[in-house]
Amino acid sequence: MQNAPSREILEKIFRTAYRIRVFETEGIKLYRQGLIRGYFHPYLGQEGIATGVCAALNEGDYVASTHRGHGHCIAWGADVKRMVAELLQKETGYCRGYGGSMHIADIHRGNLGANGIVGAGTPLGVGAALAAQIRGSDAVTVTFSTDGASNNGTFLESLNLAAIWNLNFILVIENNQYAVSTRIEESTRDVDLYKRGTSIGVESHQVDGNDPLAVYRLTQEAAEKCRAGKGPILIEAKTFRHMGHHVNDPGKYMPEDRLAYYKARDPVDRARNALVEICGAPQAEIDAIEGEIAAEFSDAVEFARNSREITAAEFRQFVADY
Amino acid sequence: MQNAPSREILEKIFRTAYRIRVFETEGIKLYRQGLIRGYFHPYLGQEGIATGVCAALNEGDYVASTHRGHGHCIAWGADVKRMVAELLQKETGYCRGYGGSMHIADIHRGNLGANGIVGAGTPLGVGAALAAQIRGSDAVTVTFSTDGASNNGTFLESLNLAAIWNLNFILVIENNQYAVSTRIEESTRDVDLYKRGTSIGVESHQVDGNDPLAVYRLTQEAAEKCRAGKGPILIEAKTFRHMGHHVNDPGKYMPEDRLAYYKARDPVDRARNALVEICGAPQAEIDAIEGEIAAEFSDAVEFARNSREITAAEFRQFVADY
Amino acid sequence: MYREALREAIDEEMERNKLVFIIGEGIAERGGSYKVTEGLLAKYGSLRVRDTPIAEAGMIGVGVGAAIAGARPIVEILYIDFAMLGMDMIVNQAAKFRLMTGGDGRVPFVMRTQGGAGGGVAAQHSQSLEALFYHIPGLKVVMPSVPADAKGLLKYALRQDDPVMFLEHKHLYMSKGPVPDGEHIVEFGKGDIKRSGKDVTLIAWSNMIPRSLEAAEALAKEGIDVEVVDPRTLVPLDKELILTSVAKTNRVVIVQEAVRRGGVASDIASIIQEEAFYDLDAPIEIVAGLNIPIPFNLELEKASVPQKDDVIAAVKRCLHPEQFTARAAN
Amino acid sequence: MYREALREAIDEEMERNKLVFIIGEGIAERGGSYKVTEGLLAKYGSLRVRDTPIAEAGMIGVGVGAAIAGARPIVEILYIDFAMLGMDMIVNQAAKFRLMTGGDGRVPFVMRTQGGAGGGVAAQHSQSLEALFYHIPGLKVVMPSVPADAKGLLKYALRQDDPVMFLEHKHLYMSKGPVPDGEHIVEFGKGDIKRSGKDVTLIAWSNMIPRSLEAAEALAKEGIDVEVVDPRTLVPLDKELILTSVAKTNRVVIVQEAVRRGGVASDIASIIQEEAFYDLDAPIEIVAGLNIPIPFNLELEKASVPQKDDVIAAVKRCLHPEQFTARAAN
Ligand SMILES: Cc1ncc(C[n+]2csc(CCOP(=O)(O)OP(=O)(O)O)c2C)c(N)n1
Ligand SMILES: Cc1ncc(C[n+]2csc(CCOP(=O)(O)OP(=O)(O)O)c2C)c(N)n1
Ligand SMILES: [Mg+2]
Ligand SMILES: [Mg+2]
Repeated sequence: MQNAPSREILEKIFRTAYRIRVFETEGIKLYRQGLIRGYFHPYLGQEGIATGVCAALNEGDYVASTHRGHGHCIAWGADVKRMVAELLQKETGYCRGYGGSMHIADIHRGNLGANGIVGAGTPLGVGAALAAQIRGSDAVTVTFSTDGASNNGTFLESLNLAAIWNLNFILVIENNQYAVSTRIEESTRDVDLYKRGTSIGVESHQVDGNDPLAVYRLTQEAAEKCRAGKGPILIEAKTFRHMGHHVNDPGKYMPEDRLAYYKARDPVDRARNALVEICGAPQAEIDAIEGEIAAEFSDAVEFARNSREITAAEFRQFVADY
Repeated sequence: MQNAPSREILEKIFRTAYRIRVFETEGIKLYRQGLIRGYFHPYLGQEGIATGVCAALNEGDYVASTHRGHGHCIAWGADVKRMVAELLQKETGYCRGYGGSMHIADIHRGNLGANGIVGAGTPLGVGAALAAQIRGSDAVTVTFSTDGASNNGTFLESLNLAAIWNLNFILVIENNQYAVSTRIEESTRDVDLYKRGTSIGVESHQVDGNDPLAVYRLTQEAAEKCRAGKGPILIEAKTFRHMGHHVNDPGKYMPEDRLAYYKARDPVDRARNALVEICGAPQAEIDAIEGEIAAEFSDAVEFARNSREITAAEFRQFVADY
Repeated sequence: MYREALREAIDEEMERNKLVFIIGEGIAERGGSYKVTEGLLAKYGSLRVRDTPIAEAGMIGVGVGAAIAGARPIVEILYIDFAMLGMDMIVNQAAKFRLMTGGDGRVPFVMRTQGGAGGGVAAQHSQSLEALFYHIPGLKVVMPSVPADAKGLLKYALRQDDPVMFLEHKHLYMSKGPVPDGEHIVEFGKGDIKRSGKDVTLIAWSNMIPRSLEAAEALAKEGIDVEVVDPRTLVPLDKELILTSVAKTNRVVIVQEAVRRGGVASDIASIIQEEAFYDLDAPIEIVAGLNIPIPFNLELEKASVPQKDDVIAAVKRCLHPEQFTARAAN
Repeated sequence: MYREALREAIDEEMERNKLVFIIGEGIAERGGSYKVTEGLLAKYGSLRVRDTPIAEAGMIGVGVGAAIAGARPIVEILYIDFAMLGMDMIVNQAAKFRLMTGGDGRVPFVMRTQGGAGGGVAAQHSQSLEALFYHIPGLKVVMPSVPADAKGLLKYALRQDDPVMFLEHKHLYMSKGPVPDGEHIVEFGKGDIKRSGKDVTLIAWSNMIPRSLEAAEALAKEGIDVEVVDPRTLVPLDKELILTSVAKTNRVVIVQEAVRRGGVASDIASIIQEEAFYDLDAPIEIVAGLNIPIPFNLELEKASVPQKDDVIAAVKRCLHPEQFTARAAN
């Protein structure tokens, strides 16, 4: 394998991927228990992308995300406690319970947030890149986007703005080949979405989204190019969901053989294997990491459960300002 | 020259191009006299495109146009009388004076109209193509669009819909290389706009928009392909305005050498030359045609001047329905 | 059920007129997120029932174009919030085409969508935005509250020639009520008295109708007789029905789920005070959503939109304004 | 001049804060269609003054994103009509971000645009759409009527942290009036009495202010003393100023250029009748645009929006309602 990342990076990648896996798997249970309301779009199966991308970014960079945003949020280093608290609509949550799953943001740390509007993260991300340019900063902004969003006008308009202004912007299209139940083949004649970037003069790549290391390397290169003034860059990462669109979607329309194909290329397994194979991490160490992350999630649930909700008085004060 | 069009077609092309030339040249005079209000975006210099395209279409087909719509309207066979009357806000105008230059339409004959919103003609045209498909008709719809509109979300969204639904739709991008005073190079990294069609699986071509015969041939082929179920098709026609963006724009930002270059390739001259050179039309015949068209315009002005405006009572009735 | 009534209307009109077709996200094989279009693909095929990519501006625009060219499209937008992506096509194209063509061009376009808060879907999936369409001349705005109206109004929508914003409510799809079989048409501009009463005129629409009826029943037990008027279509608005009721009761409460500021309730109030000023014995009470985006937290969400008790309190205030306003007592 | 006042505000704020920047179509070298940004490119360079392609959704969205990330963008949209293309970014992103983040996220975003009818630019270039923004919680809506307010409000807009719809009027750019040099700030939510009077409270904004003042002068000659109240910002609205004036005059005329149905005038009327019902001696008169898109024909265009005589007539009606309403006479 060409220039493997450092052990530190590999461990970070595995930890992040696994943390997302646990968050989603356990989060779904909380949802099924009725503790979480509204929409919950699991990131299961796509962990490799957020994980690889964020590992390649620096502090001071920005990310913008989608309705399927837990993974990006975690990979960007969010506090799982505050995430769970948000899902449980508690005052300690990232949005104090005002936002929920589709709106978790951490603006103080450069996470512009999940978004309930498909495609909206792209202009917002380009805007953050523009703000960086105005400030004279070399910060890079990544927008995580989707195959569905690539058919939306915001894709063309905002990527084109990033291009003519040479912004430090990376558009990561997570092509999981479905928009709810609609297959990508029904939504476009050319499923290779990166070509749309090329057509407007944007350097564009395709990568196996289930390979966190490949994603990491490509993003690292892209970020370097951006900081050297050669942005924006588009990365199409092919992937597949492990389940339906949201928790309540059985996803029966997903062919079993394709699901099996992608599950055999599970990004969390790959991250774990990399740590084992490249760095020779012993099983005990893997177990320890996994145990630690599982405990972290339990603690987060405990924390969230013990947190309070916004009071009527606090709410009235909030409203008064509108 | 490969398979020259018939004499009939060549004459039609010249007549149309010349009719547009007269309409715009004389129309500008009326505008300067204060007879026409609002916006007037001349089509001067771009006549080859509307002319070539419309000559290749059939009755029952549809066209949708832009803010620079007089040329399309005339090429589609509009009654110049009713066009002038519209510009003079008279009741005999195509829109009874309610629309004006930017909104002339002739829905009964398949002209969906000019449009004041850059980019809006594309979804509307795709919609007409969809309606034809629903009806089981093989009618083709052409949307005349612009370089400016190609950076707008409607471009991607609606051309993509036309593509996945295999609609009989032709998108003609009149790339005159400016959006008001903004050069195309400032608006995109890749000035070859046809590539955007290719990137979403749409057969896409580039053509010299100042060559009405080339435009005619390409459109004819495109329309045939559409009727054979191979649509949509994108045609990028490169061209250049002969003056500023609208009548009151001196257009000083347009470099003189480029203007000279394009004026030396004047589409009306080319249409005239084709008639002379290919069909051997004598000068007297050319003069007769030109005289006839000039007279037609004078008659139209006369007609419009003698027409009345909508009355207050008619207006009240119109309003009552809203 | 409301959603079945809608399906019946679409089904019958597609049967009746081959130019009626429907597009939207996941409406074909999946039958739509609210199951309104279930079975239509099997019956009418993929030419007339088709899924779209996530391209609201495009699908609305294409629908408008198809309508201009003489077809009768129904475009389903999953959430009214997403209609914001297609506002240009609604406001600048669909609504204006008729006037801009001097009356020649017509746009028999129906956009079906749903709004309203509930269930913690948060700020971008909970809005009640009818006021935006209400303000744009050229659009019809339809907001059925019961299954029979849903059917009758949708059938009518599919037979007339102006663009229609057909606004459903996410909480009504499973609501029950009688639905006449077959040819049941409800014309636009004809309101309906959902409960007659003599003390107060309560005007509401969409999901605020069942809520207001509950409030009215509770009030009836206290001897307060509320007349619940459902305009059913906001544009055109059945002013006559409203003014007749006001002339009888002399007191008005308007209940809307949308935020208070700049809502349709304000406009109806302005009309009543303009045309029936001397009929009013008390200020018109408006019960409406708070002037904020809808929060995720369920308690806050509930606090953000009118509840039964808010309606009850408003009715009482307007029956006894002197208890609430010093000036009224003088 | 109004446009110079706007330029001064932008210039001073760009000078003051390096994070202020401006984007729009033809605003750099060309200085904008209304010459508001002339000279700014030369002074501040192409990093902070830049042209955009024709991509309203994109430029608004990018502006919102930049604001979220801490910059202070001004996005100029040529015509308010075109803002419809960016409604999602305005309604679902800019307006909601603060609430959705529980208060942490702020959006110091200013969208400058212009509306209004006149000159035959027809239905898609003549709208007055403030009501659409007015109805969306989280947006501030600013509509300066005179140069001094234009400057002071724009400077204030560029120093606060919520998204601002800064709505100019195409007919005001060349209008004259004194403009204080340098640090002149007009806070949001503070209305201004443009003419004081005792007989009738006339509320208007933007281009309806000069027109209403003309009407007021004409009425003064007939001995009718009109108080002209300019809220200057519609959100936040200076209710206190309005209610104080109403308490004095007991009669209200509201003049808006926007169409009557669902306009801001209706909302202000609903507030007045709710909070000052017992102060009113006559129905509130609303003078507004007709409920139609603006026609191209100049005569029809004129007939579609309020003219001086319409304002005069309304003031008289509200002074003598008994002459117009049978009921008022009883
Ligand atoms: C503008 C918009 N249209 C529709 C929706 C409803 N919706 C939510 S997720 C989704 C599918 C998204 O598919 P894709 O963009 O590929 O992302 P994925 O769910 O596959 O991650 C849809 C249609 C939305 N949220 N926003
Ligand atoms: C959506 C929208 N934005 C802006 C404008 C204002 N405008 C009118 S024409 C024009 C330039 C158009 O350039 P292009 O699209 O290339 O067409 P051309 O004028 O070159 O024919 C602009 C910016 C508009 N009419 N619509
Ligand atoms: Mg997807
Ligand atoms: Mg151009």
